[in-house]
Amino acid sequence: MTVASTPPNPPGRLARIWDSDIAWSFRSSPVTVVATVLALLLVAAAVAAPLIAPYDPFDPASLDLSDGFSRPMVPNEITGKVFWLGSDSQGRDIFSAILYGSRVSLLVGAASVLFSLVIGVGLGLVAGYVGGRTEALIMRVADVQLSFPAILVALLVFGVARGLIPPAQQEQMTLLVLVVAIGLSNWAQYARTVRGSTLVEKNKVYVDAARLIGLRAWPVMLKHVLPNVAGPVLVIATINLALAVIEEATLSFLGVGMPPTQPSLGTLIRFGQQYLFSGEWWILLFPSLVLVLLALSINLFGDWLRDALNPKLR
Amino acid sequence: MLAYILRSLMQGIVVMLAVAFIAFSMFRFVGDPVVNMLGQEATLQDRAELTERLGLNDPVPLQFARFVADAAQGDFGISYRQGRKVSSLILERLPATVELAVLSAIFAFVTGIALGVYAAIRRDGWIANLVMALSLIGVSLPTFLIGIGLIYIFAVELRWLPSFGRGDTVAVGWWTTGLLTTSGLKSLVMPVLTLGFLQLTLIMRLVRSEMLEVMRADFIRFARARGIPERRIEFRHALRNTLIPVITIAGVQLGGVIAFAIVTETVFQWPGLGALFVNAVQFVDVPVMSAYLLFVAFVFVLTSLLVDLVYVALDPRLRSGNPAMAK
Amino acid sequence: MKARVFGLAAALLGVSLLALSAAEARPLKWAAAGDALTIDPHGQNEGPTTSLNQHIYESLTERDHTGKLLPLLASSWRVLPDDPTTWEFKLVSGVKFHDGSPFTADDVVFSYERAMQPTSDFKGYLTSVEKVSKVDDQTVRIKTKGPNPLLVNNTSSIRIMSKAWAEKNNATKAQDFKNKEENFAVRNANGTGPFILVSREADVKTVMKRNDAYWNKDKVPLEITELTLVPIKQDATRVAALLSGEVDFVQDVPVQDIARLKNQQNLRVNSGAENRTIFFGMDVASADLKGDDVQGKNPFADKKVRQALNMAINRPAIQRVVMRGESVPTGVIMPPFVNGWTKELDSFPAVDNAKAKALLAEAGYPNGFSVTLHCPNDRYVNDEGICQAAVGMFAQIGVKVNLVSQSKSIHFNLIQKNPPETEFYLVGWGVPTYDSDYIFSYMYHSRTGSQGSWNATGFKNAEIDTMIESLSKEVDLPKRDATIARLWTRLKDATIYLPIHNQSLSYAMKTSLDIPVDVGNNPKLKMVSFKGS
Amino acid sequence: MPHEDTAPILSVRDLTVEFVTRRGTLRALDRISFDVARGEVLGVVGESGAGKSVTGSAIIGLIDPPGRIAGGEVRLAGERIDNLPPEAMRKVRGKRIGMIFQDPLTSLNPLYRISEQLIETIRVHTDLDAAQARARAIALLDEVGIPAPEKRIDSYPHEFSGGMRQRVVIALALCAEPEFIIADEPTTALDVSVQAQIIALIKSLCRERGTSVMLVTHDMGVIAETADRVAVMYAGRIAEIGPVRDVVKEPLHPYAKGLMGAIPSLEGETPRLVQIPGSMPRLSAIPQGCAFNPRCSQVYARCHVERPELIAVGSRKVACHLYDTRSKSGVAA
Repeated sequence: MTVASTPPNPPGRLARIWDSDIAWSFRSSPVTVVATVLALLLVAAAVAAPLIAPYDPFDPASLDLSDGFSRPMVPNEITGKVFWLGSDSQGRDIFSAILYGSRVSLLVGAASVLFSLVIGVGLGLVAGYVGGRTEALIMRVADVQLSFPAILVALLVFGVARGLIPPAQQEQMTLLVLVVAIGLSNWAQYARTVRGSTLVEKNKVYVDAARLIGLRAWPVMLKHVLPNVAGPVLVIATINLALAVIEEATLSFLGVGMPPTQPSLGTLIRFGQQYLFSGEWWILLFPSLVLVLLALSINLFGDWLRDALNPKLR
Repeated sequence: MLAYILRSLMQGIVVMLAVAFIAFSMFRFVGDPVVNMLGQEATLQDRAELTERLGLNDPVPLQFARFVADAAQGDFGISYRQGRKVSSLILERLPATVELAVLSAIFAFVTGIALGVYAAIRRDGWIANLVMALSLIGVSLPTFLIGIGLIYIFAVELRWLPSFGRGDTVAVGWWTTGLLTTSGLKSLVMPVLTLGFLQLTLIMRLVRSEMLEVMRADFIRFARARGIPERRIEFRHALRNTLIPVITIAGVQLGGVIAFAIVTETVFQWPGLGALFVNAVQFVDVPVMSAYLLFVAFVFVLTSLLVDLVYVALDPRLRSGNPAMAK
Repeated sequence: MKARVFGLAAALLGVSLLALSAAEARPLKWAAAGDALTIDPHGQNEGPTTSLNQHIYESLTERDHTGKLLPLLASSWRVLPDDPTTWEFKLVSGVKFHDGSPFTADDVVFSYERAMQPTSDFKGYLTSVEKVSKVDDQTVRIKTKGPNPLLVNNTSSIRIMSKAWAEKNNATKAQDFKNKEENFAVRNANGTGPFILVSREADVKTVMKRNDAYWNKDKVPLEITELTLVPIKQDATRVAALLSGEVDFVQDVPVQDIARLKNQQNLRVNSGAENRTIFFGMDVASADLKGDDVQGKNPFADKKVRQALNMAINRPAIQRVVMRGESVPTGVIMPPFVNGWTKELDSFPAVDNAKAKALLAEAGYPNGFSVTLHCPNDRYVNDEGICQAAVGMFAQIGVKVNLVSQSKSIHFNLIQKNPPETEFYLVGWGVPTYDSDYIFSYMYHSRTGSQGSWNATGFKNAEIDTMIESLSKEVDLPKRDATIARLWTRLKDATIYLPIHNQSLSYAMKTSLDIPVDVGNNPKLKMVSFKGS
Repeated sequence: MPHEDTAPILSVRDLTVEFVTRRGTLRALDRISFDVARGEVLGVVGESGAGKSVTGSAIIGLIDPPGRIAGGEVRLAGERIDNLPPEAMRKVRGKRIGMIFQDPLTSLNPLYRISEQLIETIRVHTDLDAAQARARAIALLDEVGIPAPEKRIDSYPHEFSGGMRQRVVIALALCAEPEFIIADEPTTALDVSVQAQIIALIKSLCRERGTSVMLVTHDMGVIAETADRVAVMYAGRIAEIGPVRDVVKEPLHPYAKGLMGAIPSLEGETPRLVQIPGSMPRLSAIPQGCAFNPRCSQVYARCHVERPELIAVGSRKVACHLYDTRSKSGVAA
């Protein structure tokens, strides 16, 4: 029998994407749609922070201590200024700080994910292709790395960096150090996935064939391996993005994250946590809420992506 | 099988050495213990003297060799800060962390497996979906926020549970336990929940997806085709196969429990190794820091060995001596 | 009738017995942000360590909560009329150590010698001491290298331990890190103090019980039967512990929580000034700064720049917002309790950004410059907040400051290294001797020998050094005070440091207690008496 | 209508299986009907995707969602089983209908001993105690040709070769003495050398017990040697069904003709080696009328309009308008 839903005209590219299985599974999951929209909104707001934010919280000259501890939506007793989500101990607008803070958090998250992705995919390819001792070594290191808790690895990397970088440059380097610290603690999953896929491809006839006719097998394999691992790697990367954002927050909570003059969400929470009992709830609540929402929406998206790309689970 | 276990052991030793090197080198070059030991009022001459006495002027390889040799004998030196043997400090703090970590792990495992199995079996039920949604929130909540939230609710507002510490402990030999007193048990509740929550959600999600995967396996279909009751299929055939990959990852997660204990112990002022480590970092107490790192590595080696043994117990393919056949 | 009287008497007896037993069990749980580093009485010269140890070990003298010097184990003292370099102390008789052995002059001689050993952290108090000797069981003489009119001020910091006990337990040396063995005195204690050590787990808790045989018990209330010190590092957790009733007394109350704690019916908050000033230090000596954007020049070397920065700091705003009123803005790096303090010195310039900018322009920095500021984040009250606020204020006059805030262990390391690894830093300084000399020799004297070890500014002035050194030898107190005044006038004008404020302290406790704030932040819990009941 | 012993053990009528997807409902089985007599071996052939395995799964009630039986009925010894409640159906499975899967490597739970899996199955369906069940299991292993069964019974699956494992699978399928066995490509995953043994084993065991077999395979050779009757499936429909000798020798349906061309003949005389152009349509794009029409060399107008029903032609039935004697003009029957 014929299925009636076949469109009468050959569909355009967009329409084809819209009609694909993935897009359909996306459309039919309202939670995923909401989460994705939320994640995109948060990301967009973070990226466009300088355009949206009423203040620049990173510019110390713009801060007026007298604005400190303004309640949300209530004019400050001294300066009369109104802050939507209140202000913190430095008179920093919480709303702007959150925008800029999520920008920092996302930047650290995305960059560290990219960092671990490049390392992980590279090492995975090498391990799978070269084999032998190199493979054993890489995979063993990956095992150890996986079992060494990310927070501890990040703390160690951070500590080493602190020791190596001259104090004068530390502030500028903090972001980079965070990226490396978090990135180094998450590469092993990529390596494992890519290695598995490489092993499968390596034994396929075309690799031998390419070798026989004198082609370098590498590029050929890359062309086959990369599309195969793109799905799982994307899933790991998405979930790791949420993880990296949380990790950055935890490091900041432990006091080794972003400097207070360029607060990330985690740094904001660390500040806010001091005011848990003192009544300035907005300093803790709003950044925490945004952090959780950000991580949650990315996680929801990643969760859906994993199921969608794994047809067996559908 | 013996070769298999021996190989794990060898790998463990290599890992320990590598970590020893990291522990040694990073703390050798990060921070200056001399200033912290001598306090604010020390003179320059005092500092030079102490540096010499601690051997901090010796060649680095010599310092490392000395470090490994001492560590192998359980001698991590004297804590700069407390003036006590690091080994006895670690032993003193060990029970608190072990009780916390083991209870959290048990809590995470039991609850995680139960919820994961439930979510897999009733995969379309609303409770299962709710549990899955909550688990995602759990993954998205930083540990320290959970701890702070629990303290606020249960210690400050409701005053049901103590906000910090271990409560009263009972000494059993050199071990101190909080499991035998009411206040000790009450003190455990929030830290265990905080520490176990993330692991719980991870294990639960893992169990669910592994179980769904296993439930599609041919042997499950064959068991169904033989008329084996569904309950039996789920709990006898599917669960055991599910648990094999779960145990690998869960074994790895135990390391995570130890590490997140740093955060949990900090929030709840729990007198364990994590708090000892954080305090040591504060004071650049090198011997304590390196001993802690080695301790974490040791826990890793131990758990992977345990995981290997559990594997052998669970998977007959390994027992017959050909580990290559098990995937 | 007789029977009734007897009955009444029995009832009265019963009531008083009840009262007695109620009085018997009066435990007090005391929470602080940090733990004592050791209970060796000469191991660490550090605030929290002293706070604990003073309850177990006692000194010849003590300071009350206002900083006033009072006799303790010494009933009286004098400088020998014929020898200005020798002090004589008369000891109280009938004092016993916790193990029951009597306290004698031998213990004092032993303890001072122990405190003067290289491994002791208290030798800095006794650098002028040449010899300590026993005259008789109740008399001790301390001979100094030159006349030291203020030696007695230092005696309140040197705690006395039992000679026999230390010798028996091989603890004759103060804490020694080279030693591979633990020092017995690190975990055990035997003093003459009001409390006896029961058990100690570092960073967890230290339990003490009342010394019922305390020699001075008629003069102090000594109502606490069991004293437990629990260090709780996290601010929120510490406050939560008090709110939930798990501890009775919190020594380090975060300023932001004072208001809420004050509003609690069952809690009391006492506030007062601490003997500690918070200030910024700058590298005024180097030819060029590494952390700035100015090539070949050190902006801090120019006094106009330092004055401009000093003028940009809005001290009242820091007091009001960052410290929530829990501080007193100051213009000198010296709390008011210290000998040498005057109101004039304490004055600070009003905020004047226009003038500050003009000064910068005059110095050749019309567009400002950028530097790196190092700040601790776990040492002083809202230290990081102060730095952040200052960064904003400096930015107003065009000085861009990169802030690096880190744990005190790393931070102090930067300051103490030689040469220092920081060019701009926040530090706080308390003056346990209550004399300006302590500040001069640590903060202004050039880094030579045992002097100037906390002077990371590179400030070096031979004339000033000589004046500072003269202080410890000057017997004529008015003359000495004049030197101090001259020194301060010159140093304040030099603007080597940028003073911010004197820190205030708040103690929170259950309403049944009323513990006054101790200027040295070493609360004396033997003075506690329970109200009501 | 009462059923006697001569009635078919399995009777399938208009069985329709649908998969609900977002692109609409796909019909994996479209009104198929056939009977299996007692003691008979029915071969089911067709390309992959033709619906062979779905038929087996539908009969035993193991269609996984989103698939479902959308119509028709399945009767086992006259009793309708397609609408039984799950628990009742479970008791039918293994006890009355056995099933053998394709891959013996994955059909056995790797973590349990053979004995555990056998005894478990026996005890689920009988009242035997553990010792009796074990004795029976050993006897069964002996029957399926496992040497030294009392020793090997406590082995784990990985300790057997593929062929031996399939024997264990057969033992498992037979251990409650079912009346009907569905063998779903039982030899595909095996070495060529053991394929014949396994087929012979299935055949002999079933003959001894009078068990009927539905043998699903895409291997016409196996069918030719083993089956009594054969059903040729195409795109979820039965194209032709009849005695194996007739269908193989002289297939009627154009598709069957093409399929039979693929059988290597032992006699060496291979008159037709017909290559069928094109490939089987996807379930989502089955043409109207006869599903085979795009590939059929003898297609005509009616084939595009009307679906051919199975019609009796001699000893067999065929679904092709070419054999509709009543009308070739496109008038519906």
